[in-house]
Amino acid sequence: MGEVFLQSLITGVTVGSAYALVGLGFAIIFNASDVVNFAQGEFVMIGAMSAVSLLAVGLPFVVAIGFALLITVAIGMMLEKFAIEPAKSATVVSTIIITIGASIFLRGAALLIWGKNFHSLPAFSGEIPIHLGSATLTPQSLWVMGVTALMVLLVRSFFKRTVTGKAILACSANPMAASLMGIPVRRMMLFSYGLSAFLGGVAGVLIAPIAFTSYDAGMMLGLKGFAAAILGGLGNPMGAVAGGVVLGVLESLGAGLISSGYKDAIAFIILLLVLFFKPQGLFGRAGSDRV
Amino acid sequence: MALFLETNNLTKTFGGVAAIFKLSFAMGQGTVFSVIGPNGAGKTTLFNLLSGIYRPSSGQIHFRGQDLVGLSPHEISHIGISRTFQTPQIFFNMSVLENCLVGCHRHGVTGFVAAALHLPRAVSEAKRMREMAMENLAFCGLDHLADRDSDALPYGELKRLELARALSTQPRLLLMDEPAAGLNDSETKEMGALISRLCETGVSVMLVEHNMALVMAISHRLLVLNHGEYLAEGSPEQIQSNPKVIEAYLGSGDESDG
Amino acid sequence: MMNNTLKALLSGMVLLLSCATAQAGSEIKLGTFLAVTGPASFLGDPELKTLQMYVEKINREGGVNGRQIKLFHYDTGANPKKAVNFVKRLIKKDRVDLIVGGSTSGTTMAVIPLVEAAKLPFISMAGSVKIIDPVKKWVFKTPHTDKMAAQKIFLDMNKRGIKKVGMISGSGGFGKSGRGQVLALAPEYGIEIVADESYGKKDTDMTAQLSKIRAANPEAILNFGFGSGPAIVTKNIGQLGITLPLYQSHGVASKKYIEMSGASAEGVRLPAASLLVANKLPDSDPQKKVILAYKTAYEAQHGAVSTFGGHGYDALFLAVEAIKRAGSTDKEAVRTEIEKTRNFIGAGGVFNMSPKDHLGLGLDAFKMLEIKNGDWSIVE
Amino acid sequence: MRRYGGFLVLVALVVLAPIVFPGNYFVTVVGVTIAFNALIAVGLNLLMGYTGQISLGHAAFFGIGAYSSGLLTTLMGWNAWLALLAGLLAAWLVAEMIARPILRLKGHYLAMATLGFGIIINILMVQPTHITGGPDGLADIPTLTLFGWAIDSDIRWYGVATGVMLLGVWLALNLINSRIGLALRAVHGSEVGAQMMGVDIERIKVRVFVVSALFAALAGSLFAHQQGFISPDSFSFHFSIELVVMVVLGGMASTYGAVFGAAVLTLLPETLVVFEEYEVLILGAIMMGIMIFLPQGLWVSLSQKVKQIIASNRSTTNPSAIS
Repeated sequence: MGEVFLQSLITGVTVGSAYALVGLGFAIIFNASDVVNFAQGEFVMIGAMSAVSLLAVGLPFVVAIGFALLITVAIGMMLEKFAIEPAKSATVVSTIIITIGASIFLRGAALLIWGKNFHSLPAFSGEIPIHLGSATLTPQSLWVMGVTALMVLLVRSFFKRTVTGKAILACSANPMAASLMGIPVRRMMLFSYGLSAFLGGVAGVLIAPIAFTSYDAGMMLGLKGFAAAILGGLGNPMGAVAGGVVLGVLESLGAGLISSGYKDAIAFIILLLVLFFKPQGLFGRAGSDRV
Repeated sequence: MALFLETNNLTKTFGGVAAIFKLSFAMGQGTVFSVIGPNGAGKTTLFNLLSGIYRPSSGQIHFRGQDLVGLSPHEISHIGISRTFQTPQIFFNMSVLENCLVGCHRHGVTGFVAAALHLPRAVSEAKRMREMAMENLAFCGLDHLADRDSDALPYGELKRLELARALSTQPRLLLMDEPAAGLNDSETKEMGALISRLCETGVSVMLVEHNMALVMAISHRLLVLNHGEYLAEGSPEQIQSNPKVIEAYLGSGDESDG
Repeated sequence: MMNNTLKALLSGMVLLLSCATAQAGSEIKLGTFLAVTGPASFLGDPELKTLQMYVEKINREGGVNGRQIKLFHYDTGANPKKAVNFVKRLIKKDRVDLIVGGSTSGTTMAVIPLVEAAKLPFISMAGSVKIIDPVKKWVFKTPHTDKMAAQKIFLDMNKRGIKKVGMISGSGGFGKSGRGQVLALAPEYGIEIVADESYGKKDTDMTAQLSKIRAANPEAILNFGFGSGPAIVTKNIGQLGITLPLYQSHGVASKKYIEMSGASAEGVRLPAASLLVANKLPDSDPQKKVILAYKTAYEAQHGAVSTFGGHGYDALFLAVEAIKRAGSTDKEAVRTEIEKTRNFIGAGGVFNMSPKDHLGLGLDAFKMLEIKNGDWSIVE
Repeated sequence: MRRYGGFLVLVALVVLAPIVFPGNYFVTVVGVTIAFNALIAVGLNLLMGYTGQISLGHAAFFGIGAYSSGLLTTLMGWNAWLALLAGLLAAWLVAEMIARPILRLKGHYLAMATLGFGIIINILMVQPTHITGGPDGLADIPTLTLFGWAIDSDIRWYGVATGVMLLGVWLALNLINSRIGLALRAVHGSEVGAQMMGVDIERIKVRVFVVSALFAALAGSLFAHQQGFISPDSFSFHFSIELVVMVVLGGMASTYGAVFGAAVLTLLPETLVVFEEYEVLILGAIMMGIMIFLPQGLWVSLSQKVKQIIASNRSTTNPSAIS
């Protein structure tokens, strides 16, 4: 059983890293605009699919990935510009519908552009597994974990240390005051969507060599990312990262140790229990109801 | 005979900081009782404790002999305490009359089944409530606006609407949090007159208000809080001449309204 | 005034309608509902392309019994609820003469009561054995059943002396149904299922399940599923360094699977129709000519052929042949003729229908294939 | 009387449709689906539109109704009506059990929790294959009989489905125009305000959640008998989303809007089939477009327009009519 446990843990952290990146994207957009962006998963798909296409055209690997991420960022910004901004005063439910509409739209567009086939990217540095006792992990898993950790650190110091990062935080805390202080709120929003899309794209490129990609690959990852963001406490970027890893490990351990058929149910039951007993998520700040 | 409203060593802390500390006071029936104090004195916290939105960290609240601690806001409403808010908590998705009708909620018994089946008793109850709500709107001078959408009302009328709505619960005690905030001079006068008339009809009023002219004009008794603690209590005249109170107000330094 | 306009309009409509019905007599209305998009699009997509390609070809060459075929198609997205309404639409609105289609077992099972009630011949392209067992008067199907696949796999295991099998299956309809057959049939072949794991539709990694299977010490691993799942399973097995023989089902019978799985696919065995190995068949094989023709025609237009498109080919031509023999589109006559199909050489095998067998394929319709050097090869 | 004018129009539409278009596919077949969807949407609207509590998991209750009916009639041989009642009871129990903890959550947390609940219920339909038939579904569910009269044709189902739908609309209208309805809307307007008015918000949220679950379960039971076959795909996350879209598309807090939204969203894919592969793209574009440009929803926005036009007509033709 120890072997199964270790292997499940490794798998869980790998998959969880991808959830974490998607969840981080959720948190950034939520922080900037109070919108839960259900199209976040589509960024993952677009990043991966663009990379596949560009690679097929004959671009060198790194260049292809670079351009794929650029495309994803552009689409993220377009989403803000053409769908979120015009609906400025929309309620929670309306924005949920808008972003779900956007995700369906992007999926439809991907279907037309890329067709229905599964695609894969080559692993970044070969497929020779690394042995850890009786368990193994692929070099790609290391890439996933490593790049995720790097992204998380970069995002963290971005918000802590750069002027732009602080400006975005100010916009989320109080957009009115921020705009009075001369912060271009609109541009900051655009930037946030671009950043989220970028993280989604990175997740897509990282995970594609492991899990393949297709026009409808974004949906499930989007849901898991949302769950990660909620589990960690919405609006808490580092919480979302932790939530993603926790979710991945839960699923994987559920599959390895309890029942693979019910692993998603197990993950969601635990998520519900967390919400019931800690309604602000694991790492969320308890909001005080001021009247 | 039990006192109308009294608190005993009432304390509320947030993360170790006491917003209200060992507060004991009593309020008599049929009076306008004002709670004043510098910003951060704990006035709104006190209201939230009395109306059941917060649960005290320790201490007791008794209303007409009944312990209020642990009751939820709607239960406290059923006992006969209602309140208005600093920023009006109007149901902006409803008309003026409908807002008031919600105030009548506690007088009704119609449940889901009777309502859905449109039973005769539900119909007659609705009619009765409508009359009651209209009366209260008239009392606050809003009856001509009954069918307006509430989100179309100017601020002064929203304040009165919230009062009319609170009256529809037929409270014995009405907690009013800054009823004059945001009102101009003539509106403030009207509001003061309204509160006085209200008190004459037998509703006791507890008031938190920054407009001292209004407070002094209509209050029977005042309670002064400072940093969540009891500072002084007495008639408007006594309080105005109380050196401790003057010091608290002047010494607090930041009297900017918030 | 108003009345007159209305009357004119109405009479115009009646006229139009009668024209439409008169014309309807001259063309054969073929209805189909396929999962062209959604999770089973890799089934529905080649099926529809095959149907469209051959309907056009038949029409170009003069039609069936001199009548053109008109294809009515709706995309179910593999959703049974949609399938029910679309089949009602085919029956009531489009008034089709017969129906082929239903890429997935779910959509097929959902519409069976409708076609039975409408007394309309229906040839399904879905895998589950439940569709034709027990036999339903109006329902036929073309693909090999999951039961046959399980049997074929077990026979091969028996030959290799494998007794303990670890199973992993997809949680979709195909995987679940296959899993049921495997569990039910294993004892007959003296095989013990020592592990029974599953994975979800969009899962990205199955190493947790596989290491659990490994811990159960099987002699082979069997995977029932389609889509990206089996490819991930195959890769993960390679990654975990598991060297046990791996069996896949006919659900992965397309080149895409080999491409996606990479090196780990070497040595994987699966039962599949001859279509995949058309070039490698001996010339004596009766199917060879038919399959090669289909393969060439399909690949000229749409890229690599899969056995799923073949199910569409078989359904269409079973129907066409039956209409030819019946000399009309009379429903009862067509149904009887489909049931009388003998020695029909299709993409999936040689069909011999009977009132007791509405599939008409034997186990020999399956070839046991092994992946060698990135290509299919026939296991003798 | 004025209050029910709209209802009479709806009844007239429902009754006249099959008379004007006898045997029309869009009336007798799609109409039944519309009626079921409308019934669920009207119930969900009580929760979402009026009370302001989002649910991304209502397909689960639809499924609980359907599977209760399906399983009890096929496996246990129960009478279909008894099974239907059992389905309602099951939905009631489940709703009652989860409502209290779930409805303590707000906004996106509530969305996530209901979504998770829906997914869990769906997994419970997929996994125990030996009971539920798994993803292949449950077949041979008998149809309903009413006073010895089998409901076995499209037009009969049209009658039953639309009849139940109209009953649901009538109940919802009554509820909304009552003391309870006011309290529900008050919760939406300001929870703390509603509490101070003596509304037990926790209890009333649970009640309305249960009511909306019962609407969905009733539709589910009827759906199972009408289709004769059910499978988990019909009760997935996607359907939950569709239901929310129906409510929002029509216009939140409008019962007719919910019916309208259900009709539009059911008819849309039927009419979009001609666009084939563009269908998905167009559906997404329509959802975004309506929410961006008509945030009140189609029905509410349109009916406001119509009212404005009528009002301006009146004011030009008969100025004295304004009081």
